[in-house]
Amino acid sequence: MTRNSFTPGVPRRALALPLAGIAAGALASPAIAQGAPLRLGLMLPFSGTFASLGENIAQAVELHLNERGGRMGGRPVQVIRLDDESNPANAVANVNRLLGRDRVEAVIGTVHSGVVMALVQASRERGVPLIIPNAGNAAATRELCAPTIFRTSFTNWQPAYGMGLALGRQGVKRAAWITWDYAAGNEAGEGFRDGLRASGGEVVRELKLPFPETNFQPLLAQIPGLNVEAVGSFFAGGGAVQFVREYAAAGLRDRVPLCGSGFLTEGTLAAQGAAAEGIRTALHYGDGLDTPKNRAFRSGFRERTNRDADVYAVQGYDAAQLLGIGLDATRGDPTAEQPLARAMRAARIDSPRGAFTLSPSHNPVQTIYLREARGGLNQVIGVAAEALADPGTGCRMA
Amino acid sequence: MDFPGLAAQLLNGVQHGLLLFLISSGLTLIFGVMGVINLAHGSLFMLGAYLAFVVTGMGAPLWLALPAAMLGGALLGAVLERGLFRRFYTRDHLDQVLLTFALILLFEEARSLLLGNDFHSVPVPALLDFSIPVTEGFAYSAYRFAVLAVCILVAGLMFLGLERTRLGSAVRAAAEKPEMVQLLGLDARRIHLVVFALGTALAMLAGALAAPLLSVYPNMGDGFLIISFVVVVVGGVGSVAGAFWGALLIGLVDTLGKAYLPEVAGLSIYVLMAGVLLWRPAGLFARGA
Amino acid sequence: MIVAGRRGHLLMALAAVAIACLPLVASNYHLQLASTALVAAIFALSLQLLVGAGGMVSLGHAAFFGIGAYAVHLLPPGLSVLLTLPAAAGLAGAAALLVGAMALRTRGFFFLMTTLAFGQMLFFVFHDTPLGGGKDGVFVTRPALELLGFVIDVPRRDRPAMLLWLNLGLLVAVYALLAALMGTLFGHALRGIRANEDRMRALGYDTGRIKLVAFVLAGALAGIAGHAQAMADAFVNPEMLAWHHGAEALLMILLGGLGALHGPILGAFAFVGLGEASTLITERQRLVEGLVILAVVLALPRGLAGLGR
Amino acid sequence: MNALEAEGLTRRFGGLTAVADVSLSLALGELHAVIGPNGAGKSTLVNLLAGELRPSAGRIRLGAEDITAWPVFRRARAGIGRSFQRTNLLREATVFENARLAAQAAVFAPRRWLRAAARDAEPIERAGLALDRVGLAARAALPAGSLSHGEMRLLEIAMALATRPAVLLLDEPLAGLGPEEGERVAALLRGLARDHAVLLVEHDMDVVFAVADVLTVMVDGRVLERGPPSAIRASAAVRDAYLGHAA
Repeated sequence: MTRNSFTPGVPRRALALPLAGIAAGALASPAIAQGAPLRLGLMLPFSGTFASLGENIAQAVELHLNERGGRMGGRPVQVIRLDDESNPANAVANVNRLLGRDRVEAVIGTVHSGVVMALVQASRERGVPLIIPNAGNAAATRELCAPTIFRTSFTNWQPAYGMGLALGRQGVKRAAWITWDYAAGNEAGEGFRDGLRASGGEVVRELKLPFPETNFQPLLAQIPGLNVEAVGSFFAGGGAVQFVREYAAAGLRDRVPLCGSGFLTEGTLAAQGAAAEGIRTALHYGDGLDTPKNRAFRSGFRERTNRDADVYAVQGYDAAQLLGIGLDATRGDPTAEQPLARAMRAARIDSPRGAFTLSPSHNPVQTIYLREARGGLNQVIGVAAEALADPGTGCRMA
Repeated sequence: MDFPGLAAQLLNGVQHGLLLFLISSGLTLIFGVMGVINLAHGSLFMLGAYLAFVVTGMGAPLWLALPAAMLGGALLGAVLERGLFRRFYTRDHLDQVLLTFALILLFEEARSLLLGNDFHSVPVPALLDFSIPVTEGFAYSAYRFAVLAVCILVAGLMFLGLERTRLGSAVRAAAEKPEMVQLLGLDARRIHLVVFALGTALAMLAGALAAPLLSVYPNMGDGFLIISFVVVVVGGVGSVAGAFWGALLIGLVDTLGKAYLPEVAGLSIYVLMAGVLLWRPAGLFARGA
Repeated sequence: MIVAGRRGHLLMALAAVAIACLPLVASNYHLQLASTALVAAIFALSLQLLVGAGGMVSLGHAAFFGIGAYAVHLLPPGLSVLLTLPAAAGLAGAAALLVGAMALRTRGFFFLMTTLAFGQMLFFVFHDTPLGGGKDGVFVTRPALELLGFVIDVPRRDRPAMLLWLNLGLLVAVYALLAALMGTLFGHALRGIRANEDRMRALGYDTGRIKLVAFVLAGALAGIAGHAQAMADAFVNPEMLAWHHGAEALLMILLGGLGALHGPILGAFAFVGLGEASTLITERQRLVEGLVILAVVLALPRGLAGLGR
Repeated sequence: MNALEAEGLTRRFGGLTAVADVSLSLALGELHAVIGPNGAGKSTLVNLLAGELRPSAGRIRLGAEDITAWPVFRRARAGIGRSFQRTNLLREATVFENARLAAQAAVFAPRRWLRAAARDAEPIERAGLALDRVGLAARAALPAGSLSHGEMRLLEIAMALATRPAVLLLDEPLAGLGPEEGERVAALLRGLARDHAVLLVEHDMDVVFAVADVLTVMVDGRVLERGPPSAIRASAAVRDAYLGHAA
């Protein structure tokens, strides 16, 4: 592993400059005196397209903090919010701000998979514990995995794998896959293909358009000629709204059923209206999960925010739970890398989605539910995949 | 390549191209007459789309949003011309670029303050909320046909207006040879005002028309701004006819590229532009080239 | 375009010494901030060669910055900076040669539109094709800091100081290069083209070739700035190529004053400083940026450098 | 040998023929004036010779070389200097800088691009000589934009001179000048013709007849008459077509 080195893998005479005395010790290890507040950074989008996701995650983190009396590992927790606007162009600068200027000791963040890369890098280089409460790009828990990086959400691969698996079990042999041509869409496509193949089907065609374009017509017009029994897809947010409506308007909905990763219908059902009715999706959360933990969480969240909890809130809540477990084990010391990682890796999170553990690459091993859009809800109608782990390909923990 | 599929793709390409024409015709006229490039032209498209979102959100039908976008656009264009652009015709290019860049930022910020940053869909008018089968197994929404019709109507009216009216021929003369305005003793200030208002109105109309097709979302104008530049470069600056044929060409190349050569689709229009620059740097349809 | 006289150069040398001494007093965070400004200054200077000296307002310049940064990703990891830096400049320069050969067939605003479109094309190449590693960007391994066979290895906490000095050195070198260039026959010809291209052609200058050489050089220098950015962040992403990034460099030029070679350096520091200060007041960065531009183009057309006159 | 020779030059703009089948030769030491009413095609002819326009038909030779297809800058480098009908200067630069840029053009080969301009003595000297010759040496340090109209016309000529041309194309150098300044330029023209081949397009008939060795009269793009001033003055056709309504 090459982190903490300015000159990775160059086997020459090394010349260490005696800079230590010159540079002001801005990042000297924090005083962990019992009682000094722990500075917890929440780097999330509080403005921009994903602002509502960021707000729900932050509220859920604070909800759990309140449940714990505002302390983790015996130290009071001071939450520092930083708005990353989901803007990857400013990601590095924002991370520097949070770690350099605000001197946070642990970070929960973020939603956008590009912005999270800067956090992943900072965590790898500086050893700051990072818990990812949404961004699902596989790399963070595959080739870029690190002892200090954890995720409480999903990899893009996971829900799509569940969807593919469920589709094959229904007897679908030929399916098409349609998505934006970017990492998330392609990782989901991989999952869909793997899942479908595992249950005896095949993806015969992948249709892609550049992110974030919404001119779906050139792709939709090809579907009738493909002779497929189902179409799987990965779209999110506004693109998902537009896509589902155009799919119906093109007269395809009744001929070739549409399904996909859960984000196709997550938080978008009201806008999609009748066009979404009956669409099946797979995700690690859904409406109508009747467990005591979920009921308690939802009522607590509602009380705090006057809104209904969603999958993002669940992910944020679990991120706080996971960090709490780790800090309790190190008595509030976020720099104790090894014990912290051991405790979090071994944790069993009692999540509103159902209990889950973490895989060796620090990603949830979780149930993927099969849901159907009915009357504005993503009703859970069964289990698509039980205790599904991301393959974690390429992860070598240092 | 199956033929019915191709028919649907051609329809898509023409519809996409006509929408591009509405945006780029204003851009090319403003550039031709005043010599100013308005980088905020894409943001005006975005404003038109959000206007449609607001109008339909209040329960009014979409067809009310179209004249509202035209009128609002003309008014906004007039205000911008009088208040800002007029002072910048003789300024350095750099100043003009940054002025219009600032407008992009401010329009986006105003949109964010007033309407938030969410992606919103805009309903298709109830009257047109059905689909017409165009090929076996593929239907085309009636609204898309309506957009086609409106674009053709507007393009026709524009050509008529430019060819048949006094003001139109003055604008045409000004776009092809700006010094003609003075030679012919025309009122340059009035022509500038009219052209700017018209260009803005067209961009906002395009936005309102496109809103049900694209949904509305932040920065939606950016992509359209750049593709309009490509249209103008390919078609030839200052020529409305050039913008028309250029837009159709780009619309078709873009759509067919996405359908049949998806790996390189993102680059196809730029390759086309590079070819035009090598072959006819003044644009394919420029006069006297 | 004015190149500062002896007193101006003395002032700038003093400023450079002051920046070099920053690690004695400033926190690592502020060192990183200063580094950001230095890299921005190199980028804006490279654009000044086109805008201020040659009169070519390009909106696609960020593409060359991005290519310089992505060079670090495209090259095999672990190479010496003495290899990667020239390679970054070379790649960016080669891209500029291709774009310039097309775009320089046009002039004025036509040129501006064409550079914007080609810049956006390069943006798409890195955003949407496997070459760039995706829209989310990729991590890169920092090139080895190797001089005269010695590998300079600094502990992580001293890295900001090291990078600050490195970027300062680059900026000084780029500035000196351009200042010297402005005094050559080539520099004179370039300035003549900005003032009156037709006349220059009638005098016997091959203006197309001169502009192309300037375009390639500016592209290569932007590539150096991009390389410096990649070196600092160990991370590259397609937004580095986005035209908004290029427009920000234009803003730095305008802020600093179009007329002087040192203007973009002032402008870059003002831009980064304003950006940092405004985060303390408001989350709405775009509002601040937009209003600053409006204020400058309406009230300060000569930039900050014009304030003193 | 003729320095510059044009054969059957024709230039059409759409349906309009601005220059029709014009042949013409300039010799070193000779001042060749082209006159004719407005719209006769004189400026188009200059632009064809300088390379700003491509001929629709015809050939142009400089010495022994066919330069018909050469771009403007290549002709300028080969020895064709010109002044413009509408003053065309680098207005923000000083008078001296204008002249020096012109002088540098002659030595501007790629291998000398990186030469420090301040150390290149030859162009500096030549710029000074050119300014001397037109009488602007005292104005050298002023911005070109601050000169009087007459001085700008002189600077135009100085710039053309500084490129060390064999052929000078002067497009209405007296336009807009008062009688006194006109006299100064006329004297200059006579001197220039001694060591250059000069083509002069000019409206001021008194000056033209005083300085020209050969006159070509153009009407509607065609050559109507050619000869020494005395012959032109005597030509009935010229009087009818041109001098008649000019007088």
